[in-house]
Amino acid sequence: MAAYIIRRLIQTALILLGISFVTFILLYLVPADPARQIAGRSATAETVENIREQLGLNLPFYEQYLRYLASLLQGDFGRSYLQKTEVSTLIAARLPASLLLMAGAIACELAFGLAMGIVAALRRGSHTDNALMITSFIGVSAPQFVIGILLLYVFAVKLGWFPIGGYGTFVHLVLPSVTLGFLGAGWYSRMMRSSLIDVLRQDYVRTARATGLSRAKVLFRHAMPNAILPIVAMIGIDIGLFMSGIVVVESVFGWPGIGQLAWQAIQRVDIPIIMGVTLVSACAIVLGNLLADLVTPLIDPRIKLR
Amino acid sequence: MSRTVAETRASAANPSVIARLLRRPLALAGLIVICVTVLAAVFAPWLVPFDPYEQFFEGLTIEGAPLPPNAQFWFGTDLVGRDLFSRLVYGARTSLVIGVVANGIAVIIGSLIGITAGYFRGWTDTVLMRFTDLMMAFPALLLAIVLAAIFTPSLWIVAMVIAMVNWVQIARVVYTEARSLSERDFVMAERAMGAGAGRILFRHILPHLLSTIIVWATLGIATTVLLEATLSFLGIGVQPPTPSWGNIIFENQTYFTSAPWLVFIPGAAILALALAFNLVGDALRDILDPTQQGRH
Amino acid sequence: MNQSHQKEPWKRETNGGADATATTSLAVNDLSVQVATPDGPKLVVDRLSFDLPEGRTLCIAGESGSGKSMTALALMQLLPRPMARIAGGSAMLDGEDLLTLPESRMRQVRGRKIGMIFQEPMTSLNPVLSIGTQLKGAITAHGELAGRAAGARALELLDQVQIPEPRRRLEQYPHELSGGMRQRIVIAMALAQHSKILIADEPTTALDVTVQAQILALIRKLQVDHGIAVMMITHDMGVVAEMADQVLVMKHGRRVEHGSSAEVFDNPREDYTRKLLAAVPRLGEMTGTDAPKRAKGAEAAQAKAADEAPMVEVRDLTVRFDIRGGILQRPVSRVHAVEGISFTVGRGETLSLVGESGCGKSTTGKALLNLIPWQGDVKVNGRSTRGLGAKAMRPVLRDVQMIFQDPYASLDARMRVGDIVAEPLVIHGLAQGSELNERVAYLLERVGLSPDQMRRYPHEFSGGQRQRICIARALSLSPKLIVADESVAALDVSIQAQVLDLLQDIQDETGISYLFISHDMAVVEQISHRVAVMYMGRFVEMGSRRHIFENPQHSYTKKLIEAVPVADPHRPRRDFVAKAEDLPSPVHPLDYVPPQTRVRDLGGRHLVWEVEG
Amino acid sequence: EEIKQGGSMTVTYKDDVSTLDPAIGYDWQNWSMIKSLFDGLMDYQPGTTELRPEIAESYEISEDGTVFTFKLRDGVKFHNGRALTAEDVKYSIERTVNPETQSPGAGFFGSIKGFEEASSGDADGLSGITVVDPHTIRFELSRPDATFLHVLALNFAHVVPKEEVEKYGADFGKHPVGSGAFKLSEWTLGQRLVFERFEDYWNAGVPKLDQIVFEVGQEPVVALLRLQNGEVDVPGDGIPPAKFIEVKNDPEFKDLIIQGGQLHTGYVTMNVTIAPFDKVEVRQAVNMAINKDRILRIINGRAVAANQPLPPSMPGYAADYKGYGHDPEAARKLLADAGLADGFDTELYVANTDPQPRIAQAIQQDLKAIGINAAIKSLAQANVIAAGGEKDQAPMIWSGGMAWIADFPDPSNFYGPILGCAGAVPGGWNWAWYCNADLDAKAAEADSMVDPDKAGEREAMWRDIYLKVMEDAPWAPVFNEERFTIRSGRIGGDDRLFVDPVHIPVHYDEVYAKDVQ
Ligand SMILES: Nc1ncnc2c1ncn2[C@@H]1O[C@H](COP(=O)(O)OP(=O)(O)OP(=O)(O)O)[C@@H](O)[C@H]1O
Ligand SMILES: Nc1ncnc2c1ncn2[C@@H]1O[C@H](COP(=O)(O)OP(=O)(O)OP(=O)(O)O)[C@@H](O)[C@H]1O
Ligand SMILES: [Mg+2]
Ligand SMILES: [Mg+2]
Repeated sequence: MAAYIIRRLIQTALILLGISFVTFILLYLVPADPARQIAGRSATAETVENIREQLGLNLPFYEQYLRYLASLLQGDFGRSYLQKTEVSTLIAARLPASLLLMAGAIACELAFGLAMGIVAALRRGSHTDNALMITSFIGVSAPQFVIGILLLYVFAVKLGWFPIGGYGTFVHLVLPSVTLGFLGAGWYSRMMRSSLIDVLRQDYVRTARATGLSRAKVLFRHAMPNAILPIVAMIGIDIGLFMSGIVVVESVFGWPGIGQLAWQAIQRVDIPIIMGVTLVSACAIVLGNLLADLVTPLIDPRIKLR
Repeated sequence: MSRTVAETRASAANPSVIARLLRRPLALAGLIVICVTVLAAVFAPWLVPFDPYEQFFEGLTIEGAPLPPNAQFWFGTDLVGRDLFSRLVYGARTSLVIGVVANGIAVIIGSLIGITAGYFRGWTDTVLMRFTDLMMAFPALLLAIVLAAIFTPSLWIVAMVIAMVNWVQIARVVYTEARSLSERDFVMAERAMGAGAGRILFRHILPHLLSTIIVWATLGIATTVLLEATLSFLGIGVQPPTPSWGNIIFENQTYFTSAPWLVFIPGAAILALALAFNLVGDALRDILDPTQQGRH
Repeated sequence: MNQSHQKEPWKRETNGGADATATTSLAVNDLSVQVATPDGPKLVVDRLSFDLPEGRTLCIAGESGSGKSMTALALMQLLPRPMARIAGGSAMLDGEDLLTLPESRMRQVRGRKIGMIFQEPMTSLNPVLSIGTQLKGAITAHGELAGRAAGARALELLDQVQIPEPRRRLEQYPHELSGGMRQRIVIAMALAQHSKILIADEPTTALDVTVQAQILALIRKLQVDHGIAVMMITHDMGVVAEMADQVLVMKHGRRVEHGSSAEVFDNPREDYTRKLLAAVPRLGEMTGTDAPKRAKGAEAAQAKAADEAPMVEVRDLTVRFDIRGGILQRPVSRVHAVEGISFTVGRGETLSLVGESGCGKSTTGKALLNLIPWQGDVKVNGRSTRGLGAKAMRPVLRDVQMIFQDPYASLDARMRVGDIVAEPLVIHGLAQGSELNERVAYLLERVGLSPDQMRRYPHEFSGGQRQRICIARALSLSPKLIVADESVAALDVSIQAQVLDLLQDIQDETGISYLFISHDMAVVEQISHRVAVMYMGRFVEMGSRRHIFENPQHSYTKKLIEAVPVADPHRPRRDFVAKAEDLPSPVHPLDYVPPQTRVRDLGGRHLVWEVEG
Repeated sequence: EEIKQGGSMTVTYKDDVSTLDPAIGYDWQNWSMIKSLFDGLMDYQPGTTELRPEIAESYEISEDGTVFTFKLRDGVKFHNGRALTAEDVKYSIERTVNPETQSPGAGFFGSIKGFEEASSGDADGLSGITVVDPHTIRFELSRPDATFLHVLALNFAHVVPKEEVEKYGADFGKHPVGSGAFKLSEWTLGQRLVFERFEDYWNAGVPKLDQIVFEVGQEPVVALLRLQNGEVDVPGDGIPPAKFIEVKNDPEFKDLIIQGGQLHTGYVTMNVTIAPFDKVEVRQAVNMAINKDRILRIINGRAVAANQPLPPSMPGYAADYKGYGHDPEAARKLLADAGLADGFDTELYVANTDPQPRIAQAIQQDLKAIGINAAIKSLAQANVIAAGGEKDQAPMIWSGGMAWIADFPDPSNFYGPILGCAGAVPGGWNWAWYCNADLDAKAAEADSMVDPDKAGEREAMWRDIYLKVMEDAPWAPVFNEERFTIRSGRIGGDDRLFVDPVHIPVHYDEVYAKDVQ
């Protein structure tokens, strides 16, 4: 177990290394010149050159990368070119908002997704099942920005039930988390349904029923722990989806999270921030996967982590 | 309604997948939407009432506001006075081209990587799958955005970018399946007959993966259409004035209170197309994928 | 618990069904079960009637698909919905009709009045719940016992089903137990609420013969101790003979014959029953002969085998699979699948490998074809195959072919049968076009299939037919040796007999050699010239069939022979085996040195291996 | 009448505030915030472009225009309580010029003696700045500079306390300490900033408000919706086009809208080194092809058509110049004259934020009418800027979103980097790559006319320069944006404060809350 975790962490480190390398190359290829952006439009060529030198932008690619890596190893993500602040500070300031949003989204996903999936599985073939599954299909097919704008339009602008964007209280959280969780709820309900249907026809469920257990007990004691397994495996993938989703959702709702930070940074080609957010997201995804892999054996004793 | 073991067995004998798709109301609805979209895209020049690029002077009010849907402009006009309906019809071309091309490339890359890694163990597997893991850990949209920012976006670049991002999932799925297939007895039997790797991979393993690949390809089109829309929504998609459903929304998004039709009509179009592909893909999964059979 | 029971040799007089004292506990009348198919509803159980007398055993026998399981499930109202439904009839238990009880009342019947055991011990237990949880769940299903009392009852039950170290088992999970142990747990769960009726659907089919013998004896013992009525479903006539007071033979959902076990075995009234019985291989049938059952000119072949160079020569074959782990994924332990075995297969000779599941039989076969990495020396037709790559192996593979354990899995489901059989010819570039077609047609005919079936797919064939397709494919290269891995294990007895005959006929005709892999002693007795008994990756005994069956030397060989159920109700029923034991694990640490064995030659190539020290 | 101090105001912005370091901040969002936190020697009369001394009490300019001497006010204090001295002024400007600061404004001080040495890092300070006594500072210039007073009004010349800069180091921009009317009391990254009145401000009665709350990360549309709800007082990004017509026609809000000019010109550059834009006829044809009225309509009439580089409110604007009228016929003829009767294909670069792509599409359609097929390249702003700085990359660029807004109200500010030879270098801002040595010489001449009496003559020279530029037509000026802003009913102040040419979007120090009056 410990060896497993260590190995996974080493793998994670390697993946992050790879990601930092790929991102660095990509950003190196971006035509925009950071030095010119910092220098601004009135700057002399000399000033620009000077800044370039200070940032090490005139060094060959591999040297720039090694420099970056070296400071990364010391926990230093660098300073934002344009915000003139430690990237770690910027990310730390915005991470809580994103985490809150994700927590809200996860709550929506689980509440709607699992409930819908269970009901649909138990009533399979019925109209309820069909209606729920069409809903979940819409969930996986609807572009988040359209859902976001629609919710904003209907519930905030027209009905006035929720604030129009912003951050702070619980009511602010509702619309963005629903938007972000919509997709996941669709996935989860469909997975839950098929997984539960699958489990319900397993021999051990029949065995449990043959001992005279009540339906509820069979469902929650015997079927659910098995049915939930594929969903646990989704955690990692889910975090990947969130990482993409927050860019859109935060920009629609003006949510002060790292998605917004990333989007602003990409538009202004603020390389240290882009690198930082990419690495943090990748880290989240990889750790999400690790978490899923660590949780799975707690539920399923057959799975041994080696 | 109820399907039995016997029926599922019979299904393989009855190869008409299309016929079986048509028997499912949801899949049928999806197919109809897809067909309508494809026809609209193909025959766009004959269908549209106006040139989708023409900025009509009378397409804006004196104050410069777009016109709501009316008899002349069925879906209203956009912010520079173009006919929204005509642009939507032409936009279908973009969405479909991206959906088919980008996803097609993604499917090919993903399948090749997945099948190769799944069959050959050892370092081939390690190298390919670690690379896949790496791409998996990339926040896809972020990667797409960065790529789109580097290359000047155009229809084909956007397609390539999406392909670069989207092959990962299919590679994973194909890998897992190819791996378990290559442990199956019939592959062992094939090796026992002295068959070479190429023959085993392409004559035996690939056909078994086809249904999975087809299913993921259809589902992937939905994802791709959405991703293109999102990229366009963020302003880094297909270049104006070429219409795409995503960039129509992008251009008009701030008008969602004053001209909601400009956002919600193309939004509905994206939803409908993605939904259609998802419905068909899901139905195909039921029909083609033996592990999923009998789930309804 | 009453320990004395275990010490006491457990004997019971065979008793016919005509026991006047027994009262009926369950009376089934005209039970019909319908399943939905694309061609409309189909009756899979057709007006079936029988009584289950108190404290007695009723065996329902019949071939695969005859509706046995459906009958059992219908009685518990556990039919797979919505595909199957009860179409009529009644099943009276304590004045209630089980078939019409509402779900809430039915729950009171399940577990309390009727306990049920299913076919697959591997899948009948919930993999994510501990044994204790599941057992206690069954005990408290109707809320009678709780807490400590339930725990105590769980221990008591485990003790009843003779599980060693019951306390530890409660903490364990199903996957940590062997199949036999799991089946005992399932039995314990079925008996948890003192039910008076036990329905057992093929409870031992998936188990090794030795374990099967233990489980069957256990069921008999519990039945006697608690006066339970058992309804036992099986397709194995040996098991029927061993267990039944009464026998019900089914075919296509209908009753064929019903009577006391002695009647059915001694005087079958129906042709079908007679055919069924005739197909059952009986251990000891061949006593006193050397050659396989249908071999012609056997002596000649034997003689030839002795003086010619052997077809296959295996020396010190060892196969180990690494189990990786740790930070660097280095090997941390190894599965010692095959541990230094040596044997030869002569020309025209059949060598059988027998042994329990997991002892390394299939692995040995695969090593012969270089399908897995191995150590040692293997010579096929004089050519050493050590270290040969895929290309270099090709010519060798023209001499050796293999029929895999699971016929369906070893056929590419997406290929037409004609192409499957042609595949080796195409790979080796031996035939093309019409020549290929003719050759395939010939091969199919040879194995008893019609050439017009060439265009069909494997799933359109029955199990026996699929096995024939595999044989045809293996024959297509005209090999000199075929490794036949459990070629008849999955088949119904009647089909099994046909396939065995086919294999024998081919040998008679072509002088081919077989390495025949099986766990079924009765089958092995019929087909082999020589037999090797495997245990934990090693040979324990090897010799001619006569040596092994008539003069077994090693205790393990004796145990194997002993465990085979014999289709003879008059044979005294075997003793109850006290506490069950698990096979030792073949997984060992890296530095494990396998114990030395000493071979004892009893003459006439009869060898016995014993662990030294 | 006397305006009572007190009350609070909420201002929203879309983007995060990047830095409040006066030496570094250079976007129009932090520009005015810095002005409220810091003070410089010079400033402008609120709501106008008239220079006035700020912490300087008075100043003298030598006869030849190369020596400027300032007397500082008494009682100017930093937010940390320390009194501001001439040393601080010197330190602050030297800090801006110091290459390690990476200030984008360093170049503005190029006329001070010793600039070369200081900006290359060879010298520690600027030899041209002398602290005469704690209240007197003298600047010696290496050449006469007519814009020098404007330069001293720039944020880059604002005064910072050395001890605080050293305390926070590179993070000073997040912990600004100045001598301005407001001080920073809270900054939650990505969410909000709060400015509080500085009690010890030297200018009694300023500021009027007790507190300003800046909420960032708010889409302009959302900001306006919230303003309509009464939650926001000033939408910092102005009225978004999407809501413009709606609020304009809303009786409740239409009186709260304020319109004002801006020192801004939106133009299309044509790269004179890329064929066929090397032909003046082609460039003139493009000028004639663009239908500015339609473009104005697309942006809801929030601009006036432009026909020359300078905006109307800039001194030197040629009011009677007619420019190239919209005349596609003539344009086509010019193209034919240039041998391009069949038109040609080219590319039009544009920043990818609304409404720029829309405007580019309108231009594209106009060009198409005379046979020019311009493919649009809609990219992130930074990438467009990068393309413009390459000699052979971008044939045409629509400047919207990155357009020139003057740093100070002087005609020279529209020439050097964007039309002069100095900007026509790789990485420069002269995207037309237009380099006319004669005009450069004339510009240098005009800029050395420091004498305030000759201001009229200098203006005329500049006017002439820009008209000459228009003859060569490296640009097609399209419009001068008008600022349309809105405030909530509870905020008061002269209308001009809300369209202040330098304090965008409002002059924070001068507006007041009506509810405390
Ligand atoms: N879920 C199902 N849906 C439809 N038909 C089924 C289903 N399960 C079984 N059948 C059919 O019902 C018939 C009886 O099946 P049943 O399982 O009772 O056979 P069995 O005698 O138990 O065979 P085996 O020995 O193989 O277990 C078979 O023809 C089978 O094809
Ligand atoms: N590829 C493999 N990797 C690891 N262990 C393996 C592998 N193949 C087989 N084994 C192990 O080797 C041992 C022998 O397996 P093998 O399949 O040869 O048994 P068998 O005698 O054929 O059993 P059965 O009768 O169940 O087919 C078993 O413990 C099995 O788990
Ligand atoms: Mg059965
Ligand atoms: Mg085996």
